[in-house]
Amino acid sequence: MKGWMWWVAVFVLAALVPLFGPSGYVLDIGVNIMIYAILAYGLNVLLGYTGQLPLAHAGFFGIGAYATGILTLKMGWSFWLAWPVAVAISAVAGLLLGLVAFRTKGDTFAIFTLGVGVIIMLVINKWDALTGGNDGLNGIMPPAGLEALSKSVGLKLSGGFYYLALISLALTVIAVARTRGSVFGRSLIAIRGGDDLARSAGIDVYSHKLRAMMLSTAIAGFAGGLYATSLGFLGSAATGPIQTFTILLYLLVGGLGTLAGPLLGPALMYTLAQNLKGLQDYQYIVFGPLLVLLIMFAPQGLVGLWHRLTARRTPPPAAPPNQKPNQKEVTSAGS
Amino acid sequence: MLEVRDLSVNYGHFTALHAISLNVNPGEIVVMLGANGAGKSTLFRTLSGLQRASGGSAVWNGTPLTGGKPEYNVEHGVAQCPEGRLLFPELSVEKNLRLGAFVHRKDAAGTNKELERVYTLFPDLVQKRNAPAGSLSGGQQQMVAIARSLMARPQLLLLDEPSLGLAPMVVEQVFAAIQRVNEAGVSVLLAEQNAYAALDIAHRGYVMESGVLTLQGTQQELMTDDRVRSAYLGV
Amino acid sequence: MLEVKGLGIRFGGNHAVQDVTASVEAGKITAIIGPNGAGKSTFFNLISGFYQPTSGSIHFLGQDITRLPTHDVVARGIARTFQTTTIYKELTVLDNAMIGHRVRTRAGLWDALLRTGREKRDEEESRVGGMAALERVGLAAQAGLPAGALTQEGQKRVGIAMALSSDPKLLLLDEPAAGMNPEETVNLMALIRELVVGGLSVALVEHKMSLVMGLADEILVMHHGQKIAEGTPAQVSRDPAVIEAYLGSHAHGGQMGQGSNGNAPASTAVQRTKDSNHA
Amino acid sequence: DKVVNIGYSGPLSGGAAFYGKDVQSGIEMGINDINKAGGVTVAGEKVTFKLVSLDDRYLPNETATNVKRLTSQGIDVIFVPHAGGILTVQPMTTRDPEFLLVAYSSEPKILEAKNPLTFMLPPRYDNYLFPFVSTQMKAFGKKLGMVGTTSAYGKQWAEAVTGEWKKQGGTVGANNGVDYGTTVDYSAAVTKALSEKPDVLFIGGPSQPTALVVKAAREQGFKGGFIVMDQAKFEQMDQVVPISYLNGSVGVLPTKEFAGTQLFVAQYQRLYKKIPTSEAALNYMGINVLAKAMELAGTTTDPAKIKGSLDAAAKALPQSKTIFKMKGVSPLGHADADFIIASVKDGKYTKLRLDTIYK
Amino acid sequence: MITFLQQFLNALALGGVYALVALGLTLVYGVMRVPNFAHGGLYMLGAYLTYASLTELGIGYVPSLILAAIGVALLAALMERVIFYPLRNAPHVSPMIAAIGVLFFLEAAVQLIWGPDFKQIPAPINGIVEIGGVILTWQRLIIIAASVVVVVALNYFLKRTLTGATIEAMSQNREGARLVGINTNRVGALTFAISGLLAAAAAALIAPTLLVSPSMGEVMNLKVFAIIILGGMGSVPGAIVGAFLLSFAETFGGAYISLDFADVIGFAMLVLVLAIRPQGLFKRGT
Ligand SMILES: Nc1ncnc2c1ncn2[C@@H]1O[C@H](COP(=O)(O)OP(=O)(O)OP(=O)(O)O)[C@@H](O)[C@H]1O
Ligand SMILES: Nc1ncnc2c1ncn2[C@@H]1O[C@H](COP(=O)(O)OP(=O)(O)OP(=O)(O)O)[C@@H](O)[C@H]1O
Ligand SMILES: [Mg+2]
Ligand SMILES: [Mg+2]
Repeated sequence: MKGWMWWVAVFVLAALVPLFGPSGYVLDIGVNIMIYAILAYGLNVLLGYTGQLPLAHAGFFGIGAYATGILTLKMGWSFWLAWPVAVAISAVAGLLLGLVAFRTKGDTFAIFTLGVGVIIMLVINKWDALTGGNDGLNGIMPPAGLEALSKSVGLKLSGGFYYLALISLALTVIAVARTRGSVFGRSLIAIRGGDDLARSAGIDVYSHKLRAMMLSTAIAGFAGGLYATSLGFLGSAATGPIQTFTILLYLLVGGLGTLAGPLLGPALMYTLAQNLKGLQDYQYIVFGPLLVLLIMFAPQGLVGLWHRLTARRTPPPAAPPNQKPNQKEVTSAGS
Repeated sequence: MLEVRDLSVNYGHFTALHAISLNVNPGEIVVMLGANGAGKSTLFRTLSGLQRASGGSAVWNGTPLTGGKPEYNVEHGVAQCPEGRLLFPELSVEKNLRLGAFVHRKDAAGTNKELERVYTLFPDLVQKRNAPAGSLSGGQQQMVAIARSLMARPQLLLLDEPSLGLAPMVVEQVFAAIQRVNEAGVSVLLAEQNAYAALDIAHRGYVMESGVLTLQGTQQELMTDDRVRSAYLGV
Repeated sequence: MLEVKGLGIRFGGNHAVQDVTASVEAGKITAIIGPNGAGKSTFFNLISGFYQPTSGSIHFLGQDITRLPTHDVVARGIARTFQTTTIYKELTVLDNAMIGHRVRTRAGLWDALLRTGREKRDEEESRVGGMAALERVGLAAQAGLPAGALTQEGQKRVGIAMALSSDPKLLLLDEPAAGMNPEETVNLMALIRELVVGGLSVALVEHKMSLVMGLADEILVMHHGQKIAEGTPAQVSRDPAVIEAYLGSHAHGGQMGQGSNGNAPASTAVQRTKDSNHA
Repeated sequence: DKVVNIGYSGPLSGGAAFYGKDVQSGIEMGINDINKAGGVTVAGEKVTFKLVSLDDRYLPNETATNVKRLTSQGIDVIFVPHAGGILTVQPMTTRDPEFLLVAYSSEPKILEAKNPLTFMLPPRYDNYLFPFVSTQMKAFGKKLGMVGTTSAYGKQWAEAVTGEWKKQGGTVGANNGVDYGTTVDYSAAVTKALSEKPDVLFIGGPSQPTALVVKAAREQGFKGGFIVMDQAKFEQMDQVVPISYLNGSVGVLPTKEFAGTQLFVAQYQRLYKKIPTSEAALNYMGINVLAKAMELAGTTTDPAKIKGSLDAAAKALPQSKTIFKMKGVSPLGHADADFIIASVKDGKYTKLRLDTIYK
Repeated sequence: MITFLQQFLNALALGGVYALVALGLTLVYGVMRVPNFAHGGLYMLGAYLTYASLTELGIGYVPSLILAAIGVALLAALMERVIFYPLRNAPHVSPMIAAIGVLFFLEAAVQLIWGPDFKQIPAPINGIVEIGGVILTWQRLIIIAASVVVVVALNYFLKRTLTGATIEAMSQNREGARLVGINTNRVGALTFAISGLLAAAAAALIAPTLLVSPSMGEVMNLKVFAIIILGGMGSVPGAIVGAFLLSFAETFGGAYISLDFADVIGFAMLVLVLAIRPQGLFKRGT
């Protein structure tokens, strides 16, 4: 099967799920996985393709979510207007961070953005007048018309949210796939291989990084808007470093720099975490080591594991033509 | 003496060395010629222990070298100046060199003496002694790499393309130094693209192609061999 | 085509390049030689915008490029390779070459997202440009292989292809023949000559005198960050300052430039019968 | 016999786990007591209970997911012990399927939402304001310093106590609230508050950090009194600092000091090896009221009917299950429990008489 | 003025706390380049082991500290062996996420064994020192002194001893280190052991001034990472300067700007410093 056919199959299957009348819980899990997947796609643009580790990702998720929440709740905007504006705000915020942060490289960049991530969370947490501070924002409404639309096709609101998330995810996958396969995307990959090399190849590293950052944070804000409307409540905890690390973990388990990884990782890990809840006090005793084992034995993530397994079934690749073994006997020189 | 018997090395499915056998006698300089990708570095890395062998043996004066433990090999007198230099880029040149004498850590006086020796060999390094090794020019780094392998005061010195990136005059000095080291009783195995210079100081040599040894002989024999002359001496 | 005036840079107290005034002429091969640490690579880094000079100016085709960022320098037509081979080992050979073509394309993020006509045109153009570069270095047949699977020499060629696919007017090569055996060096020389015939100008740093003497139209000699001589190979190899600082007994160029010196034991001296062939 | 599942979503791991566990222990102990006594009879059927707990790490979105999971398992009563989670899931109570939300948080917004299916357990904190303020102002003086926690609840408390203190004629210093959850060292905040030479300090957050604030203040030579917000429990604070440090404080009377709670306290200590707090006690009562309400309503599955019987159930709660006296449940679903405050004198807890009760 | 001095001492004591915890991390992150997010977990475990030795074994404070330090050191060495060593060639984020897995595990295990409630370790030396109206507890004095001693010792160890040089060498080029005869397995485990030792000792020293809980490491983690980046990776004096900078920013920012935003001020300073000096305050030397 060709790559894109897999994707069509996955999305068609996923679209069929609500028709079997699953419980609100199952749909909710689906929506959560998809929100995390969108976030992971955003992170993948920077980390997987461009090779930069931004640890403020959840902060931009928060900016998107709070922008949506504030615009709809306090300004009375329609969600359908607030959402794209929130995406734009996240992208601009990403640009502003990038302008400064990309002066640093490597670990310093990571920690720099971690600092910014903490600041974003703290500001959201402390700015009572705007964000509701510790109380959070409560009562964000579902998108106008979503409930009616869902009812008209015989679904509950949760089914409507599920489809909204599914469409959002599909858009994200298309956007990321297009970026990856483009002239621009190849330049990002070049930057991943090292700033200096990319520079010498004539790539404007700084501007490419900035644009990658904007795409990444726009996607995070996109996920944030979806989160705000589907949950109806916003608290600052979901915008901090712990959330960033959770997404990072999902992405790593799925497979860095791959197109399927950001979906597979959340799907597996979120479902796993839900199921481990039954273990109560033992859930992290199991989850922690499981995570370590996954990282150690599937270092390229699930996608890498899949490639390894499928590769094993095909015969080993023949040695490159210039390396034919030559079994001549050792002869003596000069004779 | 170094005895290599049927040594094979694989990288995954790819076999880089096909059961090669060779030896280096005490006090000899042996040169290993071969095109790019022939497997010279693989051989050197295996002898120094950085690379595990997948078959065969390599024994230095009764010490097996194929255990995949470079620290063990260097303890037993086998030091390597590796391809890619493998320096400690953020440590000073002098620290790099002193660490080269790690196996003689109990013998500070000997290390200091050796340090003086390598500084006279590479006077360029003297003024760079406190600079981070990574800030040096390519050739200067190569000098540090060679000097560091000498600091271990080995009995068997493995030099993987030591002349890489060195100015002609320095190359001469390096080869002269190799010869001096050798005259002091150290056996040397040398891989070189610079076949002329290498054959010049070598006693014997081998030619490697695609992971097998195709030719061996004394210095004179190799120098006059047509195949060697056309492929490696550019005649 | 390239003019450098009073160029200098210091790292802390170290004057790596100091007051260098020189020029590279169009359609020629200019070699830069000098002892290790003379400042040759740094000189290249200054020209290509990797380092910002602390003094002096650089003009290319009449325009001041002194403080331009690297990608702008490349866009103006100066491409380079590195002293140690640096390419994208995990990408295909063709991808490497196509990355080099980026500077000639304009498609950005929006084009990627909307799959605009420009995106499609630029992608096609990159492919054509990349393949053309691969053909020039003789790697067209290996286009689909991961670059890391190639030999050292092949990887060096990939690096050159990457530089070529940016359509440069001037190519800077830093020790292109390092680690190559004589046969391969000769092939490389042929390749460089072909490129020059095709209209490219080349500046290169190299320690292999056979290559330098056999290839260069002009030689520039650096020592302690300064230019100490320049001229044709014949002039330079007779220059006592150059002999003292760099060439040593190789004033006449070795067979492969790097024979052993006069200190070597007499028993081996007889082998150097061909030493002065190229001088 | 029928087994009815009761849901619980609270923090069982992470920084707030101790709190989530305290709440959980109260519900659990209540359920065990009911089951040991043979359960309750609902519509002629013997009913026992089972607690289904899910960790939400204090995150509202996790609470929402947990609640959906619990309701999809047919659970009709769910306990949630934090305001964020409660506010998030309140709109879900009346969506399909309906459930009764037992809210353990004194956040007034929970009542303001006028949600028909919420049962809020803790007393409203504004009851404490007047007696706390008047007692301390009389005993120590008219200047109040502020070092409360900066949680949502803490900030409301701080605002309310400021208002009350001023109303009674005192002056209030700058607010030096710090986050009791993340602060490593309270000295800086305390130093700043003490620089204004207050007579009384308002403090409070989780008990143990609160005790550290007391410690920092006493070590820096503070001799005045403390107003301790109701989230902090004296019985836990005196485990951390010498009780003498607490002299001159007013706060909530430790559960064990209530009359008639000895049985509960002894039993709890045997089971959980620690002192029961009002967290455990109120939730213990909550589950008992709930069971009684099911009995009275004759259903275990109709949240609206159960809610309707809560008031009667609270009034009918047997003495043996009563830790704090319950007067009933308001129409908005707020438990009207008696509360008793205490001051600490010479290392002893003294019950304070209350003159006015605010509702 | 007294208030100012008091705040100054508060900041000094807090800086000592940060410095002690940050030092172990500098070693593994700054020197070995392993972003060990489990460091906070080791610190937390150190506190619990101290607590357990004191209450359950009933031994004195100093023996408890030693016992905890040894226990955590062994665990850290084990961690290096089974997790970080196999991941040495993986991309940076892999060991980072693995470390977070370890942190999850440690927190859950500790909560399971000792429960989620706060624990308190009594201070070995009680009482306060008062100098001209300014007050400092003995425990805090000990912390400040200990941090200075540990810094000096660690710096000496890294810069002046051969073992120290081997740690740095190994972190920069593992193959190169093996080539000169360094047993990198042993050095790697040793480095982690030392960092674990420092984390546990820090915890034992600090715990009496605060509360012991399973999540106590999380708060510390971010701050100490910020500190060692602030100071410049791998620079031991940098780490201590970073620690005191952060504590002073938090304390005085809290005192003179807003306590509510004290944490923001600390991180804002980090961001500011890095924006101006991307390499941190102290460039890594030799
Ligand atoms: N780590 C590795 N993984 C896979 N293949 C490798 C690896 N290292 C080397 N090879 C392959 O093994 C073969 C021998 O390589 P080696 O480096 O030993 O050659 P060499 O003779 O030293 O060449 P050069 O002159 O370029 O240094 C080459 O084909 C190379 O591509
Ligand atoms: N980034 C840097 N920081 C500090 N010093 C540097 C830096 N780059 C180069 N140098 C110093 O500048 C001098 C010139 O180095 P450069 O690399 O230009 O030499 P080179 O002529 O290319 O030598 P080689 O032939 O050995 O490659 C050297 O002494 C080197 O140590
Ligand atoms: Mg090699
Ligand atoms: Mg150079």
